[in-house]
Amino acid sequence: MNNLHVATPEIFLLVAVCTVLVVDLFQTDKRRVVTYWLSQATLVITLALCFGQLGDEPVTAFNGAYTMDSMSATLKCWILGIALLGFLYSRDYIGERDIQNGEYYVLGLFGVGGMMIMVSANNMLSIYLGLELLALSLYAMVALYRTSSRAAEAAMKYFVLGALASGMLLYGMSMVYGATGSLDLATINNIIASAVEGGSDSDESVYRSLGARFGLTFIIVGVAFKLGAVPFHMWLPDVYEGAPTSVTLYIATAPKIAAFAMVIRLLVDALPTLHSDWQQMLAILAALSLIVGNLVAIAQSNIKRMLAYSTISHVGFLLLGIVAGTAEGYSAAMFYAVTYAFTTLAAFGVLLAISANGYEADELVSLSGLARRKPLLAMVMMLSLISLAGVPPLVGFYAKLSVLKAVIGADFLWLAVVGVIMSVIGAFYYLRAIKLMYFDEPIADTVEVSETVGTDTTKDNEAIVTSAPSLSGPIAVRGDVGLGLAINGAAVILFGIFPGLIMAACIRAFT
Amino acid sequence: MGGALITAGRFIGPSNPNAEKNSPYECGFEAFEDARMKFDVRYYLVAILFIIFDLEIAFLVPWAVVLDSISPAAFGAMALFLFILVIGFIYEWKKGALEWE
Amino acid sequence: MTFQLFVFYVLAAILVFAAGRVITVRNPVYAALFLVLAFFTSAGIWMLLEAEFLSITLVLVYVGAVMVLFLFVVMMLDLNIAPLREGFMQYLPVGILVGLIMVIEMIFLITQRYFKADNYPIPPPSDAGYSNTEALGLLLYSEYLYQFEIAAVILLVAIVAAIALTMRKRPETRYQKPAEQINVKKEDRLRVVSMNSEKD
Amino acid sequence: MDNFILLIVTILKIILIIVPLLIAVAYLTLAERKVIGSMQARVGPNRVGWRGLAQPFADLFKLLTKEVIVPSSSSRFLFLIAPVLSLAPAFAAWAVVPFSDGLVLADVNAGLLYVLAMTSLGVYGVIIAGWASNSKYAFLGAMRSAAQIVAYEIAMGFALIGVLMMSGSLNLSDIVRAQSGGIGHWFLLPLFPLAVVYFISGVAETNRAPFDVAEGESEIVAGFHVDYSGMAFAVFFLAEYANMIMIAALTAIMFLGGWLSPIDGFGDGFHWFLIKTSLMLFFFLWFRATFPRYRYDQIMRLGWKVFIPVTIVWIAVVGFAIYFNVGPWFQIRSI
Repeated sequence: MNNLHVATPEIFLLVAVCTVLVVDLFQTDKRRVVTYWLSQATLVITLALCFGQLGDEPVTAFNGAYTMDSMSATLKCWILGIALLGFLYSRDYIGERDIQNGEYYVLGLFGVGGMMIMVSANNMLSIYLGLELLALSLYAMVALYRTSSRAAEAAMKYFVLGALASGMLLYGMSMVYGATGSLDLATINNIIASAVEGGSDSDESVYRSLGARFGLTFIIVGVAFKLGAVPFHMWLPDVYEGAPTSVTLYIATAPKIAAFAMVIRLLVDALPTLHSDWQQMLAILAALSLIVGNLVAIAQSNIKRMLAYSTISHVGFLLLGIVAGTAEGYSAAMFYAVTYAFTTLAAFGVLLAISANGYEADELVSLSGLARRKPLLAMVMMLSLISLAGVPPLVGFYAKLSVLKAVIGADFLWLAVVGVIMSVIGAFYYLRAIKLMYFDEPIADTVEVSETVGTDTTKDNEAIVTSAPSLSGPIAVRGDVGLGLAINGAAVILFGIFPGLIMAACIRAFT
Repeated sequence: MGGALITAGRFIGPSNPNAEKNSPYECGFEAFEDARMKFDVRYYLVAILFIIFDLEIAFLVPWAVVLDSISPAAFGAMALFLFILVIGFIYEWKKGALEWE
Repeated sequence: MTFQLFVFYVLAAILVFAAGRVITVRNPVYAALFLVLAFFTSAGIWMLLEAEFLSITLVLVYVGAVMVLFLFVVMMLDLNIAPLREGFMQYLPVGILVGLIMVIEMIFLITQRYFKADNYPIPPPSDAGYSNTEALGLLLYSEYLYQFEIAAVILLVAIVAAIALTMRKRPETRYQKPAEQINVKKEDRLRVVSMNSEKD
Repeated sequence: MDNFILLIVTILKIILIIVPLLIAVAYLTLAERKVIGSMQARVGPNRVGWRGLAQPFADLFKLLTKEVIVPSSSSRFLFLIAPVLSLAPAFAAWAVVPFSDGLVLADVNAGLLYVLAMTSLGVYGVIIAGWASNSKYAFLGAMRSAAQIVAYEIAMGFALIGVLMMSGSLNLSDIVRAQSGGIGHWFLLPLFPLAVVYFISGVAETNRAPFDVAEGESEIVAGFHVDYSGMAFAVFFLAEYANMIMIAALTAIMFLGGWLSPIDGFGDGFHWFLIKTSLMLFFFLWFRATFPRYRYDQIMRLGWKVFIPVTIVWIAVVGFAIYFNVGPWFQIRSI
């Protein structure tokens, strides 16, 4: 077994998760303090290991099933960092609720493992298994909030549609495998390239390129499901809304990076020869996602649903970079995925901070007067939303700019126009939320009881009824959470002003 | 063959059905509800765990067959595989998934 | 028509019939049982392809384990399927349309010369000593070690998830501890008191 | 035409296995009553025929002439098919059993897996019978029995993995051949824990005493059998005994060297297989006479918490021993 050492981060993570799992079993503390700190330590050490790999020469291991290249090393660092902050933000939220804390962290770590496997997969089978590992952890995490019937419903929807998407993806992969006889991405690329060159001269090459195209279609459908691109987006708003907010945070951030890597591995590494085929399909998906995501988001009153539709629209943007089909496009899309993930992380982090004391902040009105209740939270939320809307000088602006530039460079002017118009429309709902925070009065407690608790809390949220938190008073935020949020918000500004810090790595990944 | 036996039994044996005889056995009571009832979730859990262990066996079979011609890495891989699943087993045990009252 | 071909067609016919019944039959228990039949016949077809390990594993894992879980679920949940069927009828026209399009596409493709079965020579039957299981083992435990380990992790996640989602601690249930019961000593339970014998 | 002849020959062979098997089942019932009788200082059946030797046939005719009652609220087809489903795998597994060197219906490579798969199908007859009767007791019994079968099947599977590691082949004849060289080379010695686990799991799989809670008369009035009568019941009965013989035969093959003589090369042949199988069957009967019935939680505990850990540990031990050429394991495998 050569090159085993390049997989050190994964191996360490696996060993550490097993340790955490066993240690957790012997704990009596309901909040699982030890589990939490062990999980965080695991993430930090794995992050350090991945960080050490930055800039190393690309290597493959495990008979080519695993690759460590510039893209995988960079993306892993981001995934781990985001998961780290995500756990930090979630800690109080899940501690207060009837969620099994130990399992939450363990499954979260397993999900991180799945993402890392996806990111550095160099083989169809590794991609699929990594995806399944991630997905399985996510389904379970959504359902962990066992006393909430909404969470159970969301988990069910997520599971059924996710399984369908996995099935599609696997079907497509098996077709490609049938056409090429290989699971290795580079080999698939070579075989298809020669088959396409062979044209219609021999039956074999026609059969190969045709089979691969068939497979490609299914792969695109599967990938679109996982990304949540229109028209395969139906699960996304329901899951975002129904899942406990901490899990929504988890789903909405790091897995998007992993999904981006999956798209790159499947389409760019394995099937670049069929570029013209998938370009068309992705262009349609991107345009539809941009339109539907932004328009429907306006009509939402639930903030988690709003962010779900916002995700859909951002997936549209992300796809623009891939549609471009150039190295600049891919780097732009990578930049987009990473920055989107940590910007959304900040937004959900604020929601989790407001949600403390048993209150479930998932309606837009719960943001009212936030600036007066806790200026830090309002500030971070504002930065995040403005960045998502694409206002300079924040990071979201540069991300949008670079994908648009790439897509124009590839002669898809109409797509760029759709993108611009839609982001202008989209700015409306982000600004509405900001107005609520800065210009509206905090909702009075009595109103809150009748409006949010009365309508929104179904039979499942006993915690809310018992503690009845104040919704107009100041919000207490733990020191470490506040610090995390401040760093997160600062990153949104910092990388907006100096996008080159991330962009350099993204460009290096595709040269 | 079993089918033949039952058919034979039905032909040869007497057949005089009546309602009392044909109702399900209920210790002399009238059946007061449908027998299809909700069951303890534990039975599902047993079935799920069974699937997982069955898969484990399915993985062990090809390994055991080629045991003398595999590389040390493959041997170590199976050791790791079993180790991971033993952790799962410990988890089950500690969580009380194997307890029956 | 060779014997193999005949067997194949018989199995294929049963498979198609069973698969069809899975989605048309009213009672979910019957549907699950037809699914069992479908698995069984596909195992037979795989056997014809000399894939004996996969074929038997299909029976062992799917018929022997997965379908048992399915049966547990459908038997115990006592589903009321009438409303489900209404929805089914509602979407039936769309479903038929999509299915029809797919069938036409398939026919279009399969009748193309590229996909004709004649293009592919029948692989020679492997010699008697050849073991499918062995070949699979050699490949799985050399080339696909990494994937194999991921599979182990996925199984571990499945265990954790299944238990975390279904187990409920019920403090009111009383467990017996067999180990303690076995380890009881005579002294724990029995007290020998010496008494003076009494005489009437 | 060749195929046709082959088909006829195969059918003849199948009949040649099944008929003696049926006779064996018939006399096993008699043997059971006699053995248990003598253990309890009774005589057992002795009226029909010479010393009761015709008793099984009398039983058969009695069951044959009784009515097969189909409960009105049952699922008629499933109710009738269930006994057949429990019988079929019990017989099908015999296809790969080698009675003697070369004396086997289908000398397939994946014999051991096939046996494992067939054993796992036995649970269907039970589940379907329990559900189709639409009776509480039957359903309860069926579910209990299914959960129990399932738990012990894992232990059995692991135990067979040990055998597989020793023999390096899935072919049952090869497994027997790997044990040649006298009693010291049988797998019973190096795989002793697995052999014990396998056999006891086999007893639990067949729902025999002391693991017969599923048909515990005192609790749930015979479980899934409750609504069966006449021939339908007889077929269940047949399946149970055929399974017993199957388990006994497999234990003989896997751990006791099948047709091989205990002394190397001294009169190998079918008779040894027969003797070993009978010995194992005697154990079945002995258990029933000796042990009181286990409680259900004890059964599940034994299956999950004792047998599975034991087998996993022993597989690890055997694996290391074979791979690193330690102890007796290496010598056996190299033969």
